[in-house]
Amino acid sequence: MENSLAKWISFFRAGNKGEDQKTHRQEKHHHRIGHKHGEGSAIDFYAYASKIRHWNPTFKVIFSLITLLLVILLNNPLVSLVVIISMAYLTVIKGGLPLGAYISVLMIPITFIILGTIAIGIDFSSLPMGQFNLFIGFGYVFTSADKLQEMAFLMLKVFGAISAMIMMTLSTPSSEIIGVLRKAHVPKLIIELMNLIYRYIFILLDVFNNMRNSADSRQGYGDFKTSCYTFGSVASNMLVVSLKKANAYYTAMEARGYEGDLIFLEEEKKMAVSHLIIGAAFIIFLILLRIMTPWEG
Amino acid sequence: MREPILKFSNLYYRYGNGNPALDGISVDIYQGEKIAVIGSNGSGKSTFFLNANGVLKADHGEISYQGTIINKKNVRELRKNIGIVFQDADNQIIASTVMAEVGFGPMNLKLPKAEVIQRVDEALTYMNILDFKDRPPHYLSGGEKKRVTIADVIAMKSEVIIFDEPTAALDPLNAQMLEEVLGKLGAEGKTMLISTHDVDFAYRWAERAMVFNQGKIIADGTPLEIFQNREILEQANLKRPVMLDVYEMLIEKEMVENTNAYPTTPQALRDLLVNTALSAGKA
Amino acid sequence: MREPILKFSNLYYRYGNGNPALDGISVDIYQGEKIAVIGSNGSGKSTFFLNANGVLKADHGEISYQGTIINKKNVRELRKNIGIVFQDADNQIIASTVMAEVGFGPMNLKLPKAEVIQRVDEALTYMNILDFKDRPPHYLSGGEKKRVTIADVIAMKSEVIIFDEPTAALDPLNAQMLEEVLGKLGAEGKTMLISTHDVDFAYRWAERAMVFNQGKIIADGTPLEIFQNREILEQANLKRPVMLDVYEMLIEKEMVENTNAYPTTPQALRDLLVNTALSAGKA
Amino acid sequence: MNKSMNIREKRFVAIAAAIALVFGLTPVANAMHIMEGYLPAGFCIAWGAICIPFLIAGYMSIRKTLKENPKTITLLAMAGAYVFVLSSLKIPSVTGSCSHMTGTGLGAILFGPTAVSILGIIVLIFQAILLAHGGLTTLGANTFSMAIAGPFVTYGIFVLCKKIKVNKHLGVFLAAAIGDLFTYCVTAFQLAMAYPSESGGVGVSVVKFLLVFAPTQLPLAIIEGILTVVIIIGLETYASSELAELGYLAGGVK
Repeated sequence: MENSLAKWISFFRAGNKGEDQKTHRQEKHHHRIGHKHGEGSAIDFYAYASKIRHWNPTFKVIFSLITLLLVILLNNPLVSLVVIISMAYLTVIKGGLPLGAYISVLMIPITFIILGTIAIGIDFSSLPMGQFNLFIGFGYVFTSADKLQEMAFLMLKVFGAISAMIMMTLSTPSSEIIGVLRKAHVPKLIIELMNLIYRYIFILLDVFNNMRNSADSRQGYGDFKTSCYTFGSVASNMLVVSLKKANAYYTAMEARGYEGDLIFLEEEKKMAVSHLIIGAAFIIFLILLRIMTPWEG
Repeated sequence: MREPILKFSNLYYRYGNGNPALDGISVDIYQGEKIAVIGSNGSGKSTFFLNANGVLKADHGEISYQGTIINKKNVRELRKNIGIVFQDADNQIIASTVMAEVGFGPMNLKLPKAEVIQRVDEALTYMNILDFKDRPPHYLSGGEKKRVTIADVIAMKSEVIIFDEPTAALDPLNAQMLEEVLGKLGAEGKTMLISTHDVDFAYRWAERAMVFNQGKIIADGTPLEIFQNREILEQANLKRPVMLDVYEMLIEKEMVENTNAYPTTPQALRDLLVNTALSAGKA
Repeated sequence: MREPILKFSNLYYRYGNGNPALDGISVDIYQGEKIAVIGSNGSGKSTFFLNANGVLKADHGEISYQGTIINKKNVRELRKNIGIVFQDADNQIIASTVMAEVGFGPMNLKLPKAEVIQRVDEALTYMNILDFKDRPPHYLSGGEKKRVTIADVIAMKSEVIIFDEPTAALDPLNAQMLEEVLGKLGAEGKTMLISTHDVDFAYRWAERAMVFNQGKIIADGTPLEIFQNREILEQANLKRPVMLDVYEMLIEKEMVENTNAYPTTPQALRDLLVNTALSAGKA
Repeated sequence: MNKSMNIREKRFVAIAAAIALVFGLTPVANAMHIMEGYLPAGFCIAWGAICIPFLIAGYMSIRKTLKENPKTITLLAMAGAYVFVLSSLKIPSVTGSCSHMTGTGLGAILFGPTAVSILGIIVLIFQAILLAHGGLTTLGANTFSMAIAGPFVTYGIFVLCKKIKVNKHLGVFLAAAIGDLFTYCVTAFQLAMAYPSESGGVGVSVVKFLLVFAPTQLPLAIIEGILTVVIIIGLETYASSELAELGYLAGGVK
C-alpha cells in the first residue's frame, strides 16, 4: 500500500515526460491501469483523471454526502443496492474509471468488513441456541437465518455507503474538496492546515520513496530485524527532513508576501442545472423506495 | 547620475550560531542589469538574496529600493518588487494546483480577484504552461515545476528577479527553456541576479559578476575582468570559462588577432574566425 | 572473448499508468568501463539504475551479473555488488550518525562487526571525512553529505558504482573533489556509470556513452561518436561539448592539423597547439 | 550554541511528537478504521459529539501557538503530513500481511495529546479521501479512538513510566504498544455498542470484536512499540538541534 501512492506520482510524471516533448496531454492518462499497483492510494491519481472532474465540486460533495446519509438513515437493502449501482455508473461509465480499478478501490476495506461482519453475525452461548451452532469446547458459537440476513444487508449498506463516498473522492481532487469545506465555513485555520498538509503529503512521499530505495539498494530490507531498524531510521530521518522543509517553505511563502493569511486562488466551476435536477430526483427516488419497501436492514 | 534600483550599504547578518553570513556587503544594483552571483556554497549568496527580498532583516546596514530606505513599514515593497525563484522548486511550491500556486503572490498583494486571475493567466502563458492550470504540482516533472516557480515571480510583476541556482539538475531541454526565458525577461528590461556555479553560463550570460567569499563580496565587475583575475579565481575556487581559455590560447599562439572580442560561445568564436582569422603563419 | 560484468537482456519495466519506463533495454557492461549515461529527465535512466541494483524488478527481461542470471534468490548479489550514489544526498542518508550511515550497508551484509568498523574507517578515510564520524549527517554541508553518500558505496566494496547526476548543485570545490574521487576509483578498476546532463563532463570523463530516450537506448558508443552524431543529439536534445565544437572549428579553418586528437580540456588543447600547430598559412 | 540547541531540540521533539500524534491517530488504518456505513446514524453523531471538547481544546492550543509563532503553520502542517505518510506505510511484518503503524504512540510522546486531536482528525479525513480508510460518517468514532483515546493513554503511560523511573526506551515501548492496544479496544467497544450480542448484550459483543481483531492487532501493537522505540532512538541522536524546531509546537501543547 505504502509505496503505491509514491509510485503513482512517478507513474504520472513519467507519463508527463513524453507529453512534454510531444504536447499531447491528458488522453495519455487514461491508459488502462495495470493491476500491479491498483490500490487505494491511487485515488488521488484517479480523481485528476476522472472525466467528471469538471463537475461543480460543491455539487459532487453535497450529492455524495446526502446519498451517503440516506444509505445509513434509510437502512434499506434496496436503497443500498440502487446506490451501489448508480454510483458505479457515475464513477465507471461517466467518470471513465476502469472497472478493475474501481473494484480494487472498493475492496480496500474488505478485511475490516469481513472480520467486522463475522463478529456481528455470530454469537456465543453456553447452551446450543439459534438455527446453526457449533460446539467449541467451552460453549457454542451460533447464528441464525435472521442473523445471516442482517449480515448480508449490512454488507450491502456498507458497500452502498462506501461507493457514495468514493464517487466523490474518485472524481474530485482534494484541493477542491477543501475548497468546498472552506465555503462551508470550516474554521480558516483548519482549511489552511488541510491545504498545506495535502501538498506536503506528496512531498514526503517522494522523500520516503527515495530513502526507501536508498536503503533497499544497500540490502536494508533483508530480514525482519533489519527491516524494523531501517523503517525506524527512515521514519526519523524523514522527520528531520520534513522539519527542514517546513522552514524552507515558510521562507518561500514570506518571500512572496505571505503575512499570516493563507488564501488560495480557486476557480469557480459552474453548477449545471441538469445536475441539480437529476440529483434531486435521485434523492427523492431513494426516499420513495424506502417508503414503498417494508424491509429494515 | 543614474540612481540604483537597489542599494545595499554595509549589510551585516549572522545566524544564531555566531558565524557571520554577511560581513559588510555594500553594492549598488541598477535597473536592467544582468548579474551573475558566484561563490561556493555557504559564502553568503542565499543570505544576501533573502535580505534583498526582505525575508531576513540585516543586523546592521541598510537597503534602499529606488531611493527609499527600507524599514519595517515598507518592507512589503521589497517583497513585492524583488522576486526569488528558489533553487528547489519542491521547497517553493505550496499550493495544490498550479493556478493557486501562481496566484499565491498576487493574492498576498491583496489585488482584486479579477486581476489575480488575469495575472495568473498571463504568467502561465508567458511560461507556456497554461494547460497545467488545474494540475497538482505533484504530477509535474522537474522542469515543469521550475517553470511554475518562475511563473510565480512573473505573476508578482517584480522589477528585480533573483534566481538561486536555476540551472542545477535541469536537463538540456529545460536548461534551454530557462535561457530563453532569461533572454525574454532581459529584453523587457528586468533586473536579474542569478547565482550559479556554472562559470561558462556566467561568462556567456552576465553583464556583471559578483564573487562572494565568506560573507564578503571580493570582486565585482564584468565577467571578463573577474575571470581574468587569477587571484580572485583562486580565492573563490573558481574555474575559468572554457571559451575564455580557448580564446586566450589562440591569441597566445597568434592564431587569431587580439581584438578583445572575447567570444563567449562556440558560435561567436566561429564568426570571429570567419572574419578575422590570421593568415600569417609563424615559425 | 571477455565476459561482461553486467548484462541486461531485453529489459521492460512499466509503472502503473501504462507508460513504459524501460522499453526493451539490452546492453553489456564490462569490468572497468567508465560510462556516461545521458538523456533527459524521465527518459528511463533512474529506472534503469534501480533495476541494475535489484531495487526494481523488471516486468520482462533478465540481468546477469558476472555470468549468473539474477533471480529472486540471488538478487542480494546485485545489491551487494552494484552500488548507487543517489542524486539527492538528503534523501539517501538514513542513519543518524555518519558512522551508522556508512556502516548501514556492511551491517546488512551481515559482516562481522570488526570488519564493518574497519570498512567504515577505510571508506571515511578514502573520502577524507574521518573527522565527521560521530556527527549527524544532516548538519553537514551539501558537499560533505555527498562525500558521505559516496563513502556509503565504497564501504559496500561494490564492483560497479552508479552515480545519479552527481555534479548537480555541487560548487566548484566539491565538483573538483568529485572528479578526483572518480579518478581514484577508475584507477582501481571500478566499473562506473554516471548519469549527467553536463555534456562537457561526459566528453571529458567517459570512455563510453549511452543515450537514453523514452525508455530506449538510442545510442551507445564512445562519447566522440555520439557527440558527432547530429541526429542523436537532436533526438535527445543534447548540446555538443564546447571542446568538440572548438576543435572541429580549428580543423575546419585549418588552424590545426587533423590528427584526430580530439582534446577534451583546454589544457589538452594547449598541449596540442604547442606540438602540432600548423605553420602553414592559408589564402 | 548549546542553549540554542536545547531550544531547537525541544522544538524538534515537540514537532516530532505532534507529527507522531497525528500519524498515531491515523495508523490503525487498515484493520481498525471503522468503515463508512458501519455505524447507525445515532452513533455517528454521538461519537462526534464526544470528540468536540477535545477538538476545541486542540484548536485553541494550536491557535495560541500560531499567534505566538506564525512560523509554526508550516511545522504543524509538516507534522500532519508526516503522520499521514507514516501511517500509510507498510510496516515490516513477520507474516507479510499489509499492516500499518498507528503512530499514536510516537505522536503523543513527542507532542502531547491535545493538539494532536486536530492534526489527527485532518489526517483521518485525508485517509478517507486519499486511501479509502475509514469514512466520513464514522469520522467521529475513529477520531475518538485514534486521535483522542489512544494518544491520551500513550501519553499517560509515558509520563507515568518517567515518574517511576522505568528505563526510558521500555517506557516508550509500553506507552506506544499499550496505546495501540487501547485504540483497538475502544474500536471494539464502539462496534459492540452499535451491534450488541443477542445473548449477552454489549459485554459479549465486545469480547467477540476483540477476539476477531486480536490476531491482526496484537502483533501490530508489539511492532508498533518496537518501531516507536527505534524512531525515538534515531531522533535522540539528532535531537541536539533539528528537534529544537519542535519547541514551537510544544509551546502550544503545554
